[in-house]
Amino acid sequence: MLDRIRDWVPRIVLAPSFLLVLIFVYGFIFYSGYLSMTNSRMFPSDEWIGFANYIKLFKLRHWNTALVNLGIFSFLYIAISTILGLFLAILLDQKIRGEGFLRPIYLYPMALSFIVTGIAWKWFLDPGIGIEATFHSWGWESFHFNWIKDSKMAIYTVVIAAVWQSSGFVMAMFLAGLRGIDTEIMRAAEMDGAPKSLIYRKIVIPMMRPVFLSSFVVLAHLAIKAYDLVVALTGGGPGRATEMPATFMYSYTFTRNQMGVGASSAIIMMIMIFSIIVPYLYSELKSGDRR
Amino acid sequence: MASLSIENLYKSYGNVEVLKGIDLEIEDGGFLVLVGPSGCGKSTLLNTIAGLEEITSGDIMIGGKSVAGLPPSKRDIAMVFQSYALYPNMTVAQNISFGMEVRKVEKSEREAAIKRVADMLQIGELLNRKPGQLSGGQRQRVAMGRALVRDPQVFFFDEPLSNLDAKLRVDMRTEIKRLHKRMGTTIVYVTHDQIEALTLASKIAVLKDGYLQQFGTPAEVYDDPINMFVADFMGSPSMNLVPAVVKVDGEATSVTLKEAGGIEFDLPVHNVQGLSAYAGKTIVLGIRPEALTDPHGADRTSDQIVERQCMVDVVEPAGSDTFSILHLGGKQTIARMRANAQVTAGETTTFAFDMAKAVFFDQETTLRIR
Amino acid sequence: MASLSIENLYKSYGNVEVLKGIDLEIEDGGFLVLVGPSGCGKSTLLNTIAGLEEITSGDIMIGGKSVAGLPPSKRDIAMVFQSYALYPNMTVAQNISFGMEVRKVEKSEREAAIKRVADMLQIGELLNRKPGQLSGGQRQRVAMGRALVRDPQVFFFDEPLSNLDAKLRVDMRTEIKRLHKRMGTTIVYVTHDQIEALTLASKIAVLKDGYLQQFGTPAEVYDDPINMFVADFMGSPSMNLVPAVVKVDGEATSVTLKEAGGIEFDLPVHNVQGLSAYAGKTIVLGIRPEALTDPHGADRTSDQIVERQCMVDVVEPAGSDTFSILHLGGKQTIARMRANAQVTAGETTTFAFDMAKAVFFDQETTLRIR
Amino acid sequence: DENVEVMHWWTAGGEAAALNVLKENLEKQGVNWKDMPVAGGSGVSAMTALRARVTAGNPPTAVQMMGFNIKDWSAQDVLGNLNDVAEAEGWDNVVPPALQEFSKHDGNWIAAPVNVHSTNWVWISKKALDDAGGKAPTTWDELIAMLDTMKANGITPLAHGGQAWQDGTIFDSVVLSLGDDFYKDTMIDLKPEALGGDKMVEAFDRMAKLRSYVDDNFSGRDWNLATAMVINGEAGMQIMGDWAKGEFLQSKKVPGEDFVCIRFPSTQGAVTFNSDQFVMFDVKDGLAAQKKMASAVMDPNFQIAFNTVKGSVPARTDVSDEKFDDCGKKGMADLADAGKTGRLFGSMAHGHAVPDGIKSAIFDVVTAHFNGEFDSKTAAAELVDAVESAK
Amino acid sequence: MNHTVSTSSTLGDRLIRAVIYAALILFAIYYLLPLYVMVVNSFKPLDEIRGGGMMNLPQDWTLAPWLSAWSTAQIGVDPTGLKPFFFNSILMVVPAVLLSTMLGALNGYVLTKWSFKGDKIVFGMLLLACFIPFQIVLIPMARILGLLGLAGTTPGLVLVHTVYGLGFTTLFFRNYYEAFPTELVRAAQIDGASFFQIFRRILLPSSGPIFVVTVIWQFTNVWNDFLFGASFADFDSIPITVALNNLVNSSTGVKEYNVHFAGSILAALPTLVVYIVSGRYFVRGLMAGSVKG
Ligand SMILES: Nc1ncnc2c1ncn2[C@@H]1O[C@H](COP(=O)(O)OP(=O)(O)OP(=O)(O)O)[C@@H](O)[C@H]1O
Ligand SMILES: Nc1ncnc2c1ncn2[C@@H]1O[C@H](COP(=O)(O)OP(=O)(O)OP(=O)(O)O)[C@@H](O)[C@H]1O
Ligand SMILES: [Mg+2]
Ligand SMILES: [Mg+2]
Repeated sequence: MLDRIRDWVPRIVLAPSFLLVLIFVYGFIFYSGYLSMTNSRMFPSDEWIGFANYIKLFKLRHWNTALVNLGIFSFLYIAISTILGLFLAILLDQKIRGEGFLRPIYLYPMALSFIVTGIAWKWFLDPGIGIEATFHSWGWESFHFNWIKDSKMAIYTVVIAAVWQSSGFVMAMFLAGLRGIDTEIMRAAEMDGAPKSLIYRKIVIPMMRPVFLSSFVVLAHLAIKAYDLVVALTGGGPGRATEMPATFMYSYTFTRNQMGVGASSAIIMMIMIFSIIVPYLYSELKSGDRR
Repeated sequence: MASLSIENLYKSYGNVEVLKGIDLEIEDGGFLVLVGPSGCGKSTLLNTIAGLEEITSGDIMIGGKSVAGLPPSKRDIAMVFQSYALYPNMTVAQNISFGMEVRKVEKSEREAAIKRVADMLQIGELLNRKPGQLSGGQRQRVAMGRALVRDPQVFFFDEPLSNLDAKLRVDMRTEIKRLHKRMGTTIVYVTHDQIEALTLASKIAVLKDGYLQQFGTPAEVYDDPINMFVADFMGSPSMNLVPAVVKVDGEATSVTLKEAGGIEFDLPVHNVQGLSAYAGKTIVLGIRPEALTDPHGADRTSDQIVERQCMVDVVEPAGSDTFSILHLGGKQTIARMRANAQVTAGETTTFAFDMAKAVFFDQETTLRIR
Repeated sequence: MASLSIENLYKSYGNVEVLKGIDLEIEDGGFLVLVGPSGCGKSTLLNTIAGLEEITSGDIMIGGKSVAGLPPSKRDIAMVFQSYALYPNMTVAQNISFGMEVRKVEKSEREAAIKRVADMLQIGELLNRKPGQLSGGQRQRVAMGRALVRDPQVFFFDEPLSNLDAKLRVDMRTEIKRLHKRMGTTIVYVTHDQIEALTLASKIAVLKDGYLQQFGTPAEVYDDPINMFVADFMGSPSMNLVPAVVKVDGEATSVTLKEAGGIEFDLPVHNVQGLSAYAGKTIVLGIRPEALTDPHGADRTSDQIVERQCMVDVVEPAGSDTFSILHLGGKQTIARMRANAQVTAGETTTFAFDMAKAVFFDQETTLRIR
Repeated sequence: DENVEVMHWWTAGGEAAALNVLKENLEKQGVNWKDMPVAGGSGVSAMTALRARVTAGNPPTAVQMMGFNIKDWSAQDVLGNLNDVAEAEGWDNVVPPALQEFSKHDGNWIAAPVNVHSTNWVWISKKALDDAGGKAPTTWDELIAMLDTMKANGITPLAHGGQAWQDGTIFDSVVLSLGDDFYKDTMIDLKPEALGGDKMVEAFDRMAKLRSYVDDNFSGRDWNLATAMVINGEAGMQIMGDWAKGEFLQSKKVPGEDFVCIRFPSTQGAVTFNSDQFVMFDVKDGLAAQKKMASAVMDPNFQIAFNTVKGSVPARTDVSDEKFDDCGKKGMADLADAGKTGRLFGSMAHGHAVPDGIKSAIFDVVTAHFNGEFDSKTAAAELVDAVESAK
Repeated sequence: MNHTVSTSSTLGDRLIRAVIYAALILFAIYYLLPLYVMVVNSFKPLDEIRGGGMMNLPQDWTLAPWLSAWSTAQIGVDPTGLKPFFFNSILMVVPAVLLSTMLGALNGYVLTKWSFKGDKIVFGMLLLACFIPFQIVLIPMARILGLLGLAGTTPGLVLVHTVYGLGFTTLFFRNYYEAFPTELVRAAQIDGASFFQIFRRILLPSSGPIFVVTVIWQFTNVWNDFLFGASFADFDSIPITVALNNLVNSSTGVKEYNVHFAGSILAALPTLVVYIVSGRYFVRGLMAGSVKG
């Protein structure tokens, strides 16, 4: 009998976490799915209206803007953060003298929340008081940088700030990956006569595949949660040019009292996220079968 | 193909001195094996010759020319790494041809070269696999292949067989020997396996703590060890090193041993002049397991076989041989007997000592007494 | 101390069958060695006996009692792991005493036990170090110490020596043998080193792909292999397996071999009745390297020594022996000769075949012909 | 010990200090003030937090709220009842009916109004005005003439921050300037024919015109930075609610000397307003404290103390204006007049004309148009759709 | 005859290194600029900021904004500064980080060393939880907190942060323990150690690097959270981010930018300290497991 219980200990240990997640994540997703089919406005309601919210949702211009923005933003954000992180990691890996000093500089933005840095970035990017004005006051009159005020370009300023925040973290992950590479492989390549650039391009970077995947998970997680960033930086503007699904969902659920539509946008967003993450997870867990 | 010579080489990491004045020279087409216990500096020496590590002082010459300041790619060498260091993301064929690609060799030429080494190493069917899909022995061959497509002045092997199991090891060893014979390229080879060292080398360098202990042919190192360290290190099972007392009786010199049973016996010694200076003192007698055997197994060509009775402590039949463990001079001593020699643990048996193969060392300096 | 028996054991991981009906039995105080190529299921078998893996079907009995369903800690066993598995954050002393601590043994008693094994293994000065500060051999001894403080029914060793260098390996092997003699505890020992298997075992089990190939004493397995796999696998260098044609001439049976130089010669065979059925057919002749030697080195007690001329391909002096590689029946064949045998690569020399030690296999079934 | 937990978004600077008067007042009566400030987005975060609190069954005692938010919450049946205090203190008589519209639900008092902001103000730099002729504009054409002159004088004529509610604030005034009825039909009654009509196209044309006087960097700018532009003389004027006055006063500017406040041209006599109220929730204990708080909010002394700081005017009309400055006095008078003449309208931009969902929908269109995504015709058409789908 | 050899001293190499250093320094500037803006302006009087020139050093250095932000600025009706909220945050962050980290460690331990049928699915589900947008959980979470009687309390916030941190902590520990030799666990099993003894005595002492990574990650996320803090905190459990937001985002009050910047830096100080102090171990920790696939 006691042995039986012992056999179950691992499962019992895992159970609380599993239950918590089951309720607080999957239960809530399910609940949102339910809400998205009801006529909920300010508070949840029981009135079943089928897919009406979804139909309404896709008729909303701003929802489409939000989806397009999410696409642009997450692609650029993930791509640039990854490339920049990798690039910095490679540079730092060249036996750099002040590495211990530079690393925290690259890394620290991850420690700040956008509530904190939002104002600084907003100022910094504002043509009237920020970098443009500063350059003007230094006599470089032709300098122009007013993306944050330009509906077409504003989304890219969100990218700039987001990349600023997390590329250092990605750098750390890649640096760890680079440090983990067997030095003999580098030596073998050196012996083959390959120049540094080729060694990285042909050998080192392909070996970083697991790091690419891990950083993708972290960045995707952050991209989805870009809410604070957008609110702090542009407030969704100019106009609604930087609307994102997260801000859209928030405003429909909490300020416009259209909880049903908000929930349906949440569900669409979850579907999009899961359709990217689940295949990754699957391959990850599958390859975990080696032993 | 080129000769290699190393002059008074020093190498430090920070203030840790790893190589302390190494002098070596290997002729064109020679096979130099570096041996020594773990951490003695073998890989470091190899890396400095290859140009992968900077040296602190001294000089390295390949083909008579100093290579000081040349990067590895300019030294015209090829290397097989201990961990193989295969590029995990490339196929076997790509691994082999990467160096040529870098050197912008024509595609057709590259393919011919790949085919040549693939045939030589019998890895033709593996060419499209990735290293992750290969067994240890196959990886080893690919790593060799990568070195062999080149036609360098010198080949370097850093413990290339240490990850293989015994059977594959023997096969690969023979393969390397044959390759060397065929291509005639100078080879520098690191190992801590004595058998490998002895079978492959034209010259062996024994290192310890960054000092060169002995440098010579395998036979010199095995039969004529310069000190106790070399004697003990080379050979497996290693040489028995037994304290004994020198007895000089006119012309005749002999050494007295104490056996486990409490019996003392003498062993006559010929042609070791140096011993007379130690009359009455304790020295160390070195005798290899194969020179201490059952009378039937003793070398019929030797003229110094002496038979003595000893107590057997443990018997280890090992298929091809039977090892008997006895106690001489208070030390555990191994005798290698024929597979079907009749010995029983705990009983006294007759052993044949081949004194022609015995060597003697000073207890203090550990140096050979000649 | 207890006997161990395994009955018709099956073990699958998912739908991969790893162990396929293993039957073994080792008497109280016996020394069972499991050998087999990498991935054949040795560790899996050990783990199932230890209770670290569940079995799919079959039964395991320790001391005559089934241990089905018992957790490892209740099976009263001790184990030394291949990688030592020392707890990196604990000192040597803590490593050794952890099991007792867990079992709430008194402090004084624990200390006495630590002292006892530390003395036995000569690791007294290491007790306060962490595993990271130990050399390979020292770690190995600590791992043994951890097992030895217990007084279990059975000891398990999973390739305990595979990470050591050759010299240390020989020492540790002897140490284990002596320990077993002293304590008399039943031991199950995994290795893929044949010498270890042959020297240590009272019984050897040869595994391949999850099947038990042969189970018997070291002598049986070495001299009387049941099939080509066992013949090839046991012994180092391994047995030469050479295609030969059977010739039956009335009472006299012989086998015909082709030599590299193109010469054919016959070798007479006695007392192998089964061969007559193969008259005119090709079978495989198995002859161990030590049974194929220079005439001076041949076993004087054997009555079936046959001398023949063969071409030597490669010569590998290996200190204690000299290996000659020749080609018989199109296969590379190794002969082990005395260290100072006079052979030269590329020349023809006389070899002594000890036909009393020769064995024969069916080419198709790979089974022994008796 | 009695407690009130108050949720509000007057979190920093003068307004929070002004609220402290209320706190101290209550503490004198033995009522503990538990402060629960949630700033951000004019109460958006606070409303979210409130939603969470109510859902958790843990509502605060009183919550700062505005306009239709109050109505939304009234409908949820989670509010308290202040009838006895209101009756005892005669609130019905001193609070303008347009405010009572929000403070009462089903005839019951549920909230205590703190202030009235009017939003159709224009703040002009005196210097810029003098440079442009010195006469404050009273009609659309005069406004345009003045803005043109300012432009010619090399300053930014109109200081503005491109945030939806600021765009909406201008829009309120522009619509109102096209007639009281038009404002009522479109912003309050949401009549589709008016929303999509020619007059609405004209309103959008006027927005576009105003847009042309705004500098390039307007988007995302906080309102106070826009005000600062007027204060610094970088810009000529700003269209903003009366809270902008606080910024002028903070910079030691004197009404009439350094800046002038006028009603948006063509809206003289009418007032669009918003009003902060403390809505009382249905709490199990602390009812007495809740009532004490309501009473304290309506205390004329508090109303004066608070509103002089805040720039707004008292929510009760029986308060003396002597402590108020020129603009304040004018505001109080305007409010009283508009109340009498029926020209007091809830501000759309500040949630006093339509529910938040519709307000946001209107913002969407106004902002899109202001940023040049629509022309005026399309904007008017879009407005009809947006309002319809948000209903 | 003896001469020192140095292989990396050619002109081309020097040039390349110069370019590398230049690039690294340029990026360092990019990363430091916003912080520079914040620091510089936090030392200026408000008038100087209004005057423009945000990149200029203060002409008139003042500590007043810092003192104000810390202890006297108006955060709601009380002029308390950020000080009391700082401690609220500490009270919330410490247990939340410890709990989620410990649970993550246990989960990682079970998932790698005690695998059972279906463990992959459990892990997959835990991992997917990293990607839930927090906006959708507010209302149902509020309801559940209410039912549990945790609404508006610090323990309630701890629960929320623990739940939504589990995915990442489990991921980190699983990847780390995957590389941890299973034989050690087996050895301990044979030594008779129980499930928890093995965890506590064998795995935990070797988990230093991954603890650093996990704690940094969790600490940062929890400390910086605003949404949950604003929604689920009560007047006596308001975390510092909400207070900071109250300071910075007041709607119609006068904006004291210098105080805002000082407050922002104060609010970020603990996370900054955590990064800088343990950043050294951070890369090492990542190396030790969490980034491998
Ligand atoms: N980068 C380094 N910094 C400091 N010491 C080093 C460095 N690399 C090697 N060493 C030290 O130099 C000594 C020689 O190392 P080396 O790798 O040459 O040994 P080895 O003979 O190849 O040993 P093994 O047989 O174990 O491979 C060792 O004591 C090692 O600790
Ligand atoms: N958890 C597992 N799941 C699936 N297959 C496994 C698992 N563990 C082992 N195997 C497979 O079972 C077979 C036997 O493995 P085992 O570890 O027993 O080999 P071994 O004989 O000990 O080899 P080695 O000498 O390399 O240690 C191998 O093919 C291995 O791939
Ligand atoms: Mg080495
Ligand atoms: Mg194994």
